[in-house]
Amino acid sequence: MALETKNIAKTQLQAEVASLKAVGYRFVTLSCVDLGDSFDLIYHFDRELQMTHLRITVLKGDTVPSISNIYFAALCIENEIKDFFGISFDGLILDFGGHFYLEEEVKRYPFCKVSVKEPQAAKEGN
Amino acid sequence: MGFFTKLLETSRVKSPWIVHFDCGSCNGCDIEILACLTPIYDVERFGILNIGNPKHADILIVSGTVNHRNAKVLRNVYDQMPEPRAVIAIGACGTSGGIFREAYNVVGGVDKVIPVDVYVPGCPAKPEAIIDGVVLALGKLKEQRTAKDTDSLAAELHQAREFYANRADRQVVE
Amino acid sequence: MDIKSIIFVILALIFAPVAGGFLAGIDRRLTAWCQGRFGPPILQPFYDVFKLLGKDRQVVNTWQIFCAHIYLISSMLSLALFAMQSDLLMIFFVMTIGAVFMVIGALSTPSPYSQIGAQRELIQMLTYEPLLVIVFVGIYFVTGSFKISDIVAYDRPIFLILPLLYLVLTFALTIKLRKSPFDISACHHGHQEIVRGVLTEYSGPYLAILEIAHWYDIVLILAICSLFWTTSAIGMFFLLAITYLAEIVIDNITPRLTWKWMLTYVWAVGITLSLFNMALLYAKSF
Amino acid sequence: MVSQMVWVSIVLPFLAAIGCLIDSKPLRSILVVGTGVAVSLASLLLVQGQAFSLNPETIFGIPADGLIAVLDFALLFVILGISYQLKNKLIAVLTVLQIIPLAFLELFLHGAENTAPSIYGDQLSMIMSLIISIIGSLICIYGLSYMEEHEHHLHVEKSRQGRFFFFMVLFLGAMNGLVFANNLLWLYFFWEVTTLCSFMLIKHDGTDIAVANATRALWMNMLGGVAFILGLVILRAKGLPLALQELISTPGVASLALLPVGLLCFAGFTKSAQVPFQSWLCGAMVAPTPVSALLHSSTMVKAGVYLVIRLAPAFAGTLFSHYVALFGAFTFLTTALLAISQSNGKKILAYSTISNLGMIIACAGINTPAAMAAAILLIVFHAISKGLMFLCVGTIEQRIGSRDIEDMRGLIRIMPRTAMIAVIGMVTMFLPPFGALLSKWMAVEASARLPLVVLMLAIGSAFTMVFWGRWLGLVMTSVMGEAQEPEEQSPLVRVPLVILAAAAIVVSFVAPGLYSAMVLPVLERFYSTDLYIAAQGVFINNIGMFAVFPIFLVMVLGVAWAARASSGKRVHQRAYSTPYVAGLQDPANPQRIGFKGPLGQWANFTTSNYYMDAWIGEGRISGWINLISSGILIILLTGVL
Amino acid sequence: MFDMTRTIIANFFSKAHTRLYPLQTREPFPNVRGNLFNNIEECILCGMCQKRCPSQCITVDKESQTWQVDPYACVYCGVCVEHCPVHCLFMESPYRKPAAEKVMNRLVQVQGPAKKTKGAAQ
Amino acid sequence: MSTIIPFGPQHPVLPEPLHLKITLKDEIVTDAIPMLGYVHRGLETLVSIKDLDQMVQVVERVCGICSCIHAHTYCMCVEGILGIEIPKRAEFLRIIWSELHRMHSHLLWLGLLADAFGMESLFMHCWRIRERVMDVMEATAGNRVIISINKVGGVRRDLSPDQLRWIAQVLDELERELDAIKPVLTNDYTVKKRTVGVGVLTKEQAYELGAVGPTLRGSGVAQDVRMTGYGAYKFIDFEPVVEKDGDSYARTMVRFRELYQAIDIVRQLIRKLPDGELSVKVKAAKPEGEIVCRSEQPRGELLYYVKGNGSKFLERVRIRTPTFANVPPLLAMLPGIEMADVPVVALSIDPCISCTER
Ligand code: NFV
Ligand code: SF4
Ligand code: SF4
Ligand code: SF4
Repeated sequence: MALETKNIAKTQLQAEVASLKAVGYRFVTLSCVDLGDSFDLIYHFDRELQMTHLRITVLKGDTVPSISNIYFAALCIENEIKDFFGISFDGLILDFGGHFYLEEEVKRYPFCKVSVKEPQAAKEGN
Repeated sequence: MGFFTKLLETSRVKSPWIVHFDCGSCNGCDIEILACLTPIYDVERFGILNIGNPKHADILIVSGTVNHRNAKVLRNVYDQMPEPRAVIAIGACGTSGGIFREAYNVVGGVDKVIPVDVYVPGCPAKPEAIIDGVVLALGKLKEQRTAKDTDSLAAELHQAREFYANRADRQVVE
Repeated sequence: MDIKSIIFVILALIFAPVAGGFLAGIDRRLTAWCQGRFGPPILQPFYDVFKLLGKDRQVVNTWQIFCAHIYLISSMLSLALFAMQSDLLMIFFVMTIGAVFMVIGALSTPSPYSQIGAQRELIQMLTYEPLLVIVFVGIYFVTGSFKISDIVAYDRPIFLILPLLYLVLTFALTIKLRKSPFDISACHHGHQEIVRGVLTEYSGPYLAILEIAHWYDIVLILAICSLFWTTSAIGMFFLLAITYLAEIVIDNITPRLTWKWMLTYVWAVGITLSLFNMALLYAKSF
Repeated sequence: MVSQMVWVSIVLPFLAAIGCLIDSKPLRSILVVGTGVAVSLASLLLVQGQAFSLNPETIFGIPADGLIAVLDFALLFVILGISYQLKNKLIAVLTVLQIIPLAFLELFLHGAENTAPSIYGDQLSMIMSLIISIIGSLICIYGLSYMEEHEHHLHVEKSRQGRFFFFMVLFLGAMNGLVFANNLLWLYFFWEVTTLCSFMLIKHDGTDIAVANATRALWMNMLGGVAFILGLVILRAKGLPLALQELISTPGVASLALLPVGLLCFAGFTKSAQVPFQSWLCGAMVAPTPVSALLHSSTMVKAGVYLVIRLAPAFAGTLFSHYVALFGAFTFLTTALLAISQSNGKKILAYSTISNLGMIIACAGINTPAAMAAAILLIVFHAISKGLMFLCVGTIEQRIGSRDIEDMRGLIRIMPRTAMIAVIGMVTMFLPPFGALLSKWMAVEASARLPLVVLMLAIGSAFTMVFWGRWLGLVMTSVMGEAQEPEEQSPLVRVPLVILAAAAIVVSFVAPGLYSAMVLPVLERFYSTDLYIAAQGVFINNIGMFAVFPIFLVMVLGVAWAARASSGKRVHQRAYSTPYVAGLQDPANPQRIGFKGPLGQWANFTTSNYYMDAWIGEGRISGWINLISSGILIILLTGVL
Repeated sequence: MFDMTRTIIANFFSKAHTRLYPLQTREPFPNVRGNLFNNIEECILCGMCQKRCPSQCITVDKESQTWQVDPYACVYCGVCVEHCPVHCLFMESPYRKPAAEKVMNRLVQVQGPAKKTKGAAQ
Repeated sequence: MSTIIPFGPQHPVLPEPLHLKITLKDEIVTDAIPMLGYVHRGLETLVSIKDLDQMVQVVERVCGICSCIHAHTYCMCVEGILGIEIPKRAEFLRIIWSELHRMHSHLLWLGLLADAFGMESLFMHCWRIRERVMDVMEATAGNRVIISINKVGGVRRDLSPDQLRWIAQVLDELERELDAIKPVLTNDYTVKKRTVGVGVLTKEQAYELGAVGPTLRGSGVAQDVRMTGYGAYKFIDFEPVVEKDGDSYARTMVRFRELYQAIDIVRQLIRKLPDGELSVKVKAAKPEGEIVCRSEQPRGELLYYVKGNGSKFLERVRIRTPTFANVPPLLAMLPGIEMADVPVVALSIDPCISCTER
């Protein structure tokens, strides 16, 4: 059974999300799947128990625009994904720098099957 | 054994104050520990109070798996308890890491970080089992030194710490 | 000071903590019954204190120890002064030494919990102190003296003349006993947003000292309550027993409230009640 | 003998003050210390004797009354000049309002010939003189080193200390004159001298805020001066003697002269900065600390309450008296409340001063022997402890660069000696068995028949406890085993501090003796019943008792026991534990106080007291306080008309 | 303000609800998932339980004929019991007692099923 | 001049390790920054070593309080991908246990709330009556807390008619006991003093910040995932419980009324319980595809995203728990309240950290 998602490009994200918000959707959450050399990011929205899903696919190492400026609620989940997958979000309101859940002892992105870069280098920017 | 020593021992056995630290438990064990305090099990019968402050407590009850972040807290909480003290690890998670042993952020059971006196198995441990565990720990409490022999304690702590420090480089499951 | 009053003082100093401990034990048992539990043994408070005395010392700084001792001394002193039947107001002021040092002890540690606890303790003191003074003034109005010897010699139960002031006194009693809804700065079981407030940083023997001092305090306040019925032992007993039971019930049926509420409510109610009682008194005397 | 001593205590400072103007440090030091020692000795010698009166006809060959009158005018014209300089019309008007009645009084009103002695000294005057001479001198001596530091701090090129000590020392003389003066015109002169000194010293640093606050102090005090002189005019017009003792012992004076007495009391209120005039005293805290200590806590403001206490027998039993009690109690209550909202140490001290003065005035209004005893004792104990506290705050400020009590957290670590002395100062301010509390106890028992007053006193004293208690506690905030920095103190600082601290304790201890020897004789002149008897260290009267010696004894033993239990020997370093921080302390460095918070950042503890600005901030309630107190004042004054 | 009074007064005058464990123990409910046992004589060492156990706490070793469970990692889910082909695994109502030492529950099969032999607990 | 106070991770009021760095001024919270991760185990990564049947046991242990519904939702996802229809009786039984979970969760929470504002007797009362529910669970499912009755394809245990009767009887008792404390919550001056007007979340805020469950319904939004009629809910009549005020009191009342609602739902389920199989056989399942399933937990809407890759190990299981969604509203509520109210407000969203962090 397939999930019906609307595939969009990374650049369209902000506009698309804003337009969803305008028609009364609320942000539910964001799921991320490691596809090997890229990530699938699926944004889930809900309006009166009807769901809509947006999907963007980004290459590893790419950054993604944050939607925490549109939905404050996206703040936690974006930080979480940053922890787990090492995806950087542009314009995150409150950035926990990859230590939302994880301590320094965890030296790689646990949810990636293959780490994005060398662990040391990957954590550098944070 | 003088009268006062005896009095002291009786008092220790009769008034174990506990502090409960939830160390990454799934709440299953937590609520069972709390259930012990409630009318049906009422551990206050044994003088047990959930005092919530390690500085006042005699027994540290730990539920849940240790992860990298709460390990430090667990350590700190334990450090702040004055002697004599005892540690009880509750549940599969507390004793060994339970079903989450292999998860990447899990260090393992409580004994990876601090010395554990009593292991209470179960998932979650039944309130009766927890009461049994506390009773078992009372024996420990009675015989434990009070401050005098800090050297062995220090060695013990050191060991545990070292062990924990080595865990830092633990491999993450692919 | 004759030999009789010296013996009386010594007896008071020895038996007050015993009585205080028993009261605390009974309190815990009855509370457990109110909650449908079995409850701890009556001697539990003594076990607790002995155990604490045998624990390792652990302090943040040495001032804490100093303050705990001063608290104990002043509680004992105020009880001794009471046993010597001296001035009520003076006893009250001596009691404040202890209370203030308790606060200082808590403030002397840099921990935010005990600091906040200390601030709240100050507010609690701020709440009950004027009330106690008013109660004493009320007693003075009736008996014409602040001296306990004169008050005891008064030939009618003061309770019948000043029932509302007695109510005001029980507010102070509740605060002093650290009972809901006024267990704001530190509560007995320590499930509080500020852990155990002023007691957070005390442990082991020093906590035991505070506990013993607290027992002295309880006994003293109950002794002050007993002044309201000095004509017969039975009357006094029932007054105290009912008061204590009422405290336990109140403790169990109310949540802890915030200090702002405490300050405004207790002052408003306390002052109104006392003024009302005073007005009644005036009305009667004319 | 007596007359020499009186001259030493009044005139010597005036002369020494002029010497201070010479810009030479050693000379100034000698002068200040010498004057201090001399006036202290003089006042001590005076205490040996009985009440006395003197009537000097001439001073240095000039007719005394005439000299005073001339000086009076001179002084007023100086102030007029100042008002011109400040371009302040209000002060000018107030000055003119004094010049005219004074001239009228001197030139046209010749009531009963003044036969009363101009100088009179009883035990009350002696107590005052003791306070002024000893505490005042100690503060001046402390000032010597303080001002060095102070000017160094401000980078003053040309030392202005000459001027500073001129007014400080001058002030000692003026105050001594004030308390020994019996002739009200003399008293008026000294009164105005203190006003001028105060103004000059507040604006000493010359900053804008200093000038503004000095101006405020000046006009408020001048307002009192106007009331004073008007009172004198009315007295003279009614044919009453212009002499203090004669006035209060005139039979039926309460009905005859309530208005002038009321006006004089009003002058006292302004000088003692009672609400609504509290703002000048708070503003005066911009002055260098010795000034605050000398003028605005221990001595000058006491002139106001001294006058009210002196006049108390004149209005005993009147409604006016009740209102004075109410007014004083109100000041006590509200300023104690305001003190809670402050974190500036000097401001707290200022408000606490006003509060205590309010208590004294309330006692004068209660007007029973117990209350009067409380008032006089409180003057003594307050002067000692408050002087001490000011000096401590000054010392602390020079070291840590702040007078905010929040910055004094853990002071015990940085300056253990001063902190300990400050602790003594605070403890003696509000805890039994020390004198200040003893007087408070007397006051409460004395006021027990006045419900409203006793209520205000009860609540006010609880407020007092709050702001002292927390200050006391946070000075001690520390953790065990932290490195203590050694503390250096110059002897010029240490000696006054230690003497005052010792005095605070010792004088409290001998309070029963002090009472019997010095206070009882004063009271016995006017009251015959309900007096406290102080026998075997226990104050006792028909409604209450206070066991000073027993409590002292037990507390001393207790403190010794507690100190032993908490001494470093008995508490091993191993017993140290970090404060409980929900398990987030730094185990590697337990001395580091804080916790590891969100984002993995270390957060140091900051804690602060509750100031409740939103509830009782100065800006919020001062208006109401002023309004209500003005109301009481107006009732008070219209009542006497 | 006094709405709780009725409840606590009622509690006060009725018997305490406390089960006085350990003085009195309640009969466990039937079918409660308590301690895990293996009837080792009947075990065919097929390893099904090991494969199915979500906590991976069973080790079956055909070589040394041992069946071992880590009772401190077992989550008492009963999955192994359900999947054992010969139903030699069973759970008994009493829970496992707390202990001061962690002891593995290691059973060695001396002889295969059908032949009655005793397993030795170590 | 402010006080910074660490709230948690070892804190007596919240049994769970949540850390808030709270900045106070005169006891008014001016700022609160959370720190999570004390319970984070990373169990979503366990999919790579536990097959899809074993994962049921793992997701149950996301949280002991709401374990049943976690397993239920997970099973719904896998069954959805595999296209399995499970027997109707199993659907009903799942919901019976789920609603029992809701009851015990709400009672537990109510007790904790009472403890947070210092009313020990109410805490004791709630936990005492909760034991009845626990007994039911132990007797019917074999364990008190983590009952493990779900499996992919159905349920593992049945309820006998005797047991059903007993449950009905327990529900009656429960209702009586709840009636006893009803006035305490609806009427009591002191309780209301602590909750009414504390931590107000307006309707707009709640909607916007993504609040779910009673937190959302307490603010007047009638959103309840059970309305979508998953599982056996399509056969049940119920209305979402809504309160308008958005303060702690409203949230308390939502949960309290949901207790009655849950009792009612279980009664309906027992009445309508059909006969039939307990499970369908799922043979060597190798799911492929993605799915999103939602369900209503005691704390609100739970979302599972499951992706299979054609092996018996799933590719990804992603759990969005209700508390996770309620954290931003909590952060929005904290500034401006009193320190003493922090535990009350924190508890009013019924935080469950182990769910949040998984
Ligand atoms: N948050 C959460 Fe749960 C619930 N209800 C759920 O998914 O409790 Ni631990
Ligand atoms: S042992 Fe089981 S119930 Fe206890 S915390 Fe771990 S998973 Fe939860
Ligand atoms: S499944 Fe049964 S028979 Fe097979 S190894 Fe396990 S216990 Fe033995
Ligand atoms: S009960 Fe569960 S966890 Fe325990 S051994 Fe069996 S399958 Fe494994």
